[in-house]
Amino acid sequence: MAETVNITVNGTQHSKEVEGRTLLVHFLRDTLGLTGTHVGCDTSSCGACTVHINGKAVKSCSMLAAQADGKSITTIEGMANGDELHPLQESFREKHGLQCGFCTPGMIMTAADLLNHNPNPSETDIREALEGNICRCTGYHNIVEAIKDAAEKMAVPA
Amino acid sequence: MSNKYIGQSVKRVEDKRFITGEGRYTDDIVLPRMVHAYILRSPYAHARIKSIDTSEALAMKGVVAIYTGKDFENINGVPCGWQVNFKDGTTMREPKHPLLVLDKVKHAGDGVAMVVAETKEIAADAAEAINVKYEVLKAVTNPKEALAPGAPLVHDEYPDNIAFDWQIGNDKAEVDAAMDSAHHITKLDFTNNRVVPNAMEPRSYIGDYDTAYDRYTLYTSTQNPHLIRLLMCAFVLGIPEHKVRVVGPDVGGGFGSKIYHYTEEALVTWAAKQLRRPIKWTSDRSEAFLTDAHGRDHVSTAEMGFDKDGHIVGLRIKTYANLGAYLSTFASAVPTYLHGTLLQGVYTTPKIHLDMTCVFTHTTAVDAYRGAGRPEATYLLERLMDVSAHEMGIDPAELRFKNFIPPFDGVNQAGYQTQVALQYDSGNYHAVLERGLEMLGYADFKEKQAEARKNGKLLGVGFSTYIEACGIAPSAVVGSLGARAGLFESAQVRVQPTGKVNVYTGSHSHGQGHETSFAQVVADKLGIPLADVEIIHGDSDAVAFGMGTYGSRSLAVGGSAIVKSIEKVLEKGAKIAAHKLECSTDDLDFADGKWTVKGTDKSIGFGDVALTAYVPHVYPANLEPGLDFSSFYDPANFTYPFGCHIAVVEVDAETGKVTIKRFVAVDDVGNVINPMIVEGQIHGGLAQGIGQALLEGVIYDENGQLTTGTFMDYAMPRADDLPMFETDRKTTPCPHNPLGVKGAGEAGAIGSTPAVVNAVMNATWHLGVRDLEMPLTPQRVWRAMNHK
Amino acid sequence: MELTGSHILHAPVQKIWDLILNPEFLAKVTPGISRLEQESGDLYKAIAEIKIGPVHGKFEGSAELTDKVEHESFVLKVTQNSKIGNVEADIKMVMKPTENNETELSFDGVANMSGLLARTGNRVMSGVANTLTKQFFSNFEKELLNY
Amino acid sequence: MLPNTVDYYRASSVSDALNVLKANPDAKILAGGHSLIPAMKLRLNSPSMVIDIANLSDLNYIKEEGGNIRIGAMTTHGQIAHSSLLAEKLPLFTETADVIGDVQVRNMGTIGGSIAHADPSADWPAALLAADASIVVTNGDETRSIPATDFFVGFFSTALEEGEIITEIQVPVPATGTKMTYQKFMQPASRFAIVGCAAMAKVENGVVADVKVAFTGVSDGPFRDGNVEAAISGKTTTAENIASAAAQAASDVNLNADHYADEDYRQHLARVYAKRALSAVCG
Repeated sequence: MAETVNITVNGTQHSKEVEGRTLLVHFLRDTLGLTGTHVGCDTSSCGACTVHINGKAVKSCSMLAAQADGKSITTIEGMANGDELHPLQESFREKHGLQCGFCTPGMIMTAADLLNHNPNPSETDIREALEGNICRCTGYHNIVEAIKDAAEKMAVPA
Repeated sequence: MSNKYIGQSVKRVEDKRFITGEGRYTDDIVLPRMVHAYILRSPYAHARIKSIDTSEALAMKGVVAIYTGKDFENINGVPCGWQVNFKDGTTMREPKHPLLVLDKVKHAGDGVAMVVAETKEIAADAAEAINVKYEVLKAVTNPKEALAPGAPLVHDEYPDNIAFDWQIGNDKAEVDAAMDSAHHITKLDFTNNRVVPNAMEPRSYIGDYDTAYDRYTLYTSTQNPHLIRLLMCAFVLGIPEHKVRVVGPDVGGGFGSKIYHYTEEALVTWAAKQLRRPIKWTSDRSEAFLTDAHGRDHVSTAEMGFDKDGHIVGLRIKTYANLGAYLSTFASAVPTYLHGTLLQGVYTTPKIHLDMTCVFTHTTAVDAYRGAGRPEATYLLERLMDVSAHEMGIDPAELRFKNFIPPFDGVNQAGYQTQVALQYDSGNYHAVLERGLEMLGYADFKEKQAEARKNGKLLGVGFSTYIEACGIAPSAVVGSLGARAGLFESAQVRVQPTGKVNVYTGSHSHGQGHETSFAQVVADKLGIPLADVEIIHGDSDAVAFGMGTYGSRSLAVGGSAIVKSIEKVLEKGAKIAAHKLECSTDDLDFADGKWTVKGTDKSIGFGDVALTAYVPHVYPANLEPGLDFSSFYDPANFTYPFGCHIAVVEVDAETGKVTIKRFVAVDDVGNVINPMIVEGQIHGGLAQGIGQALLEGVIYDENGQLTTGTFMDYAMPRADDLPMFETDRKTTPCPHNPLGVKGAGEAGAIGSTPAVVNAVMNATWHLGVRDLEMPLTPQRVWRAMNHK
Repeated sequence: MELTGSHILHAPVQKIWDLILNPEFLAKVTPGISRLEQESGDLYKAIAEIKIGPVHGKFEGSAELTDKVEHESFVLKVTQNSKIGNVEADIKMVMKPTENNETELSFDGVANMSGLLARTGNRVMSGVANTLTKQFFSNFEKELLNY
Repeated sequence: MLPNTVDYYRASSVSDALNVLKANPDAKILAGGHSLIPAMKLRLNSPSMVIDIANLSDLNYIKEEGGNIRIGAMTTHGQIAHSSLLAEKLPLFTETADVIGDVQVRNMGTIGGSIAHADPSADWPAALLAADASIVVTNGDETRSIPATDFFVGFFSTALEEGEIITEIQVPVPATGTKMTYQKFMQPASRFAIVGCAAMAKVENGVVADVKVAFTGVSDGPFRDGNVEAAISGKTTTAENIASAAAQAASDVNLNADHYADEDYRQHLARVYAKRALSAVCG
């Protein structure tokens, strides 16, 4: 049975028909063509599919598109402001917080959620916040550095 | 010539698309009229297919086609790329690895049918409706058990489950004699645990066929597009190579698992022509666990003998390597040429013998995983060194210093000839251990450890001084060892009329940052801005040829090919410049992007020369227009990075849980183009090596079911499992390639594993713990500490 | 997955033996089994529906009684297939009279799982085994009153 | 993998959800979905319909009323972890919520969904048992309050009857001076509890009173450990007393076993974690 959903993604309102079983991540990737959100597992373990719903990090592989009806979603594509990168995006690049880039969108979305409620996280805070995201390339060292760096940047008003 | 970029931590040019979500991985690609494939897999490890009924599935709305083993009866399976011979000279056994199984499934996850449908959901629904009747047979998963008389046979035609046996090193009798003379022998049984590479991007392929041009395109998450094209065209589908384009777009990590030619690549390519529609297949993670080639899985007994002064006199090893059900592309090379040849380590061991038996079992194929054979060799050596040190009452660092090969640079001193076929290029093993001990603060550490013990804390330190063979590989050498391909690399440097440069490399980046480090080399060698260089890789139509990226070979081999082409560009450029400047090429210096007449201020820039090459109005006679050169570089030798890794751990005395308190890594990877990227490579390798030591391990049950088949059961290192790493480097340049580089991709995964295990043993030695099977789960450590 | 358990049932061995060989009764007490149809002799077609926690699957297959030693023991062989994986179990059932003429029913066997069930179930398998055992005996006691 | 076909229904109220559930006995209630959707994706479970109640705002609250803390069933773990009311009055709940899954799971998963699912390794059941919580459920006609000790009846099973849903969790506000903790030994892959131990106690005149110790992960269902409680009740808070009480833990339960912890080791861990939890609340 098809469902009509009204979802705002990165500020744009979409009204689309979806199957009941369509997962949010597939709605974003296949219906809206926003392929920055990735699928890395099938057990809600890896966090590559992390997006924000109403400002909070969630795993878009573990919810139905229909559940997001009426909600506002931010994906990695919505993090930069035009050509101006989000401080986390900048810091991931500056601190070499990514290699293959596959887990990166999810990492950045999770980190953004952390910094939203903890603007000055410790190394332990950061590592714990990343509990739901797996990176196989970086050993996390530079991801931690990147998030620390972004926190510092965001603390100083531009 | 001054280097503006080489040696600098230039920020990666590829990052922009990854941090904004614009990376283009295979599953992100959508082609018009594309359909989706789903592969029905065997739930059993070993079973005969009695019947397959696809009628109900075929009738479902949206199903386009269903293929089974019958469709591939006359099509070859995927081949192994490396021929190894038995000790007696006969050829290894290479069973057919069919695209879909016709008669007997040989591991859980073996492909039985492929459904093609309008959507992935429909394909999955239809696969559920296929009715396969199996006769379930007994399975064997352990390599030693597979050799027992009466063990279930993986391939009925091979009555002992042996793929081949093999040996390397000194004459066995000489080694036995050396061991007999030893004052002390340390003997250990090892299991090098089977691990799953788990690149975060699951494998994904799109096959496409263009009727108008009779041309195939395969988009594939691979580490080596050209190799896939060659294997698929020549060995599997028998289609003409020049009619096939293979594209490896952005690839989300490989770690070896995306080197190999997989059945699904050939399936989607073949079916695209049958259906005249593009077909996409993307692996689920749980499928990846069953079908991506696994790593490691050795069972060994190893003995190291010492004289009364603590010098090694001999090393004797018997190993059983589990290759799984089929021979994957590099499978036969891993336990042999990539493993046996590294058993010299960094020590002067005079007599070495490895006796290897490679075995088929009802498990997923095993192939190269980050380090490939070298981590297994390092693990044996470095565990033996630490245990021997403890047993002989010698400090483990001291025992290493005593046995190190003395420093040699490969220029003024010759390379070091090992007992196991290789000649090391250059090395200074003392230097990395000295630096490691300094960073650790070893003397202070010992005091701290004694203090911790008093307070009931189990603090331990473990060492590992590793070496590896990278820059794979001199073609003649590997050819003589059975490789069915050359292992050179190609590069084309195409200078555009405006002086901007496109570089086409046969290397493939899937996280290593080629688009940056290769560009750094090009920009400096040509004296042009980094932004004027674009590195193009991963497309067989664009790049002349390529052997791909693995074995830490990209910069040493691929980078050297680029340098060769640049040299050709500069040589021709000098002729053009000389003509314009009305002098001889001998009168010219090239620096900072311009040719200058020696002793004058007369010069011409690279951009002017490039324009002249394409607008050859004032031009040397007999010189072709254009500035575009290709080269193939075949290395003279492997490269031999080395290093010292030190782990400090604390074991929870009550639970057995191991926490890594510090990790020190001093690596010598030769010259470094981009320190930031090299450091990142080391970090990632460390995480995987530590993962193998503490967290990761495949468990098959007695029926061959993979019971660690998801991220819920197979533990991957997460951010809170790891510390900040303390890294440093030493530099002993490679003497035989133009950049002096050795390779850094695998080092972390090779050195770290034994360091961690040694540290845990050091922490618990006084409780009687000597050796433990990896991963060192809390339960295992607790049991060992409590002798349960 | 190992399946072991034993329990005292308040009825003499003869009654227990007869009941357990009664497919209608066996279907009622075996967790998940919704129907047993005799195919031939001691071979039955079995339909099961298993609902345990996150897992809800419909199974189809056979159940067979072999190695029967009257009033003492037999082996129950169960094969169940489903879309999420297959189960094959071999369970030896032993009946022993107690002093007060009741029956100690014990069983010992293994259930082998394949497919997704095997791959995803490790974390909860021992719980499944314990639960199935408990259910079997509590169903048995309940049903015993009706026969 | 992808779920089988399923109808999605967004409930507008509790009674709406219950009516639809009655009419569709094969339907499943969808709260945060973090247990159900993963199972549906692997096709381990294929309900014909899901009834989404996550957005029912009248099931999302944390308040104190009449000596009780009342938490709406659709309150997320994240909301609980960040609740200042709970941090002050019932820190056991913030501490427990904070170690459930990961931040993304905590943002979506709900306390009601978790306890209805009754995973034997989930964190909430231990906390609910130690806090003497009651679970309020309704079938539309009748509302009943079930003590946690009666609610969790075993392996993935609860006292919820067909056609009932959870609306609220009630916890008596602990007496002033009560200490509480949740200590968890994690399975490194799934991050579920191999052993989770929740404890509450009050020390009066150096003597342990009102002690409650509950476990999750250890057995096929969560349980209060009466042996430990009895052994420490009325005793002074010496390390010896705590150790000997903890040594009673998980003595007469069916022990779970998996790759990460067999029966012996799990029992040992239960005792270690009982000691750690008691040390935290008896200090």
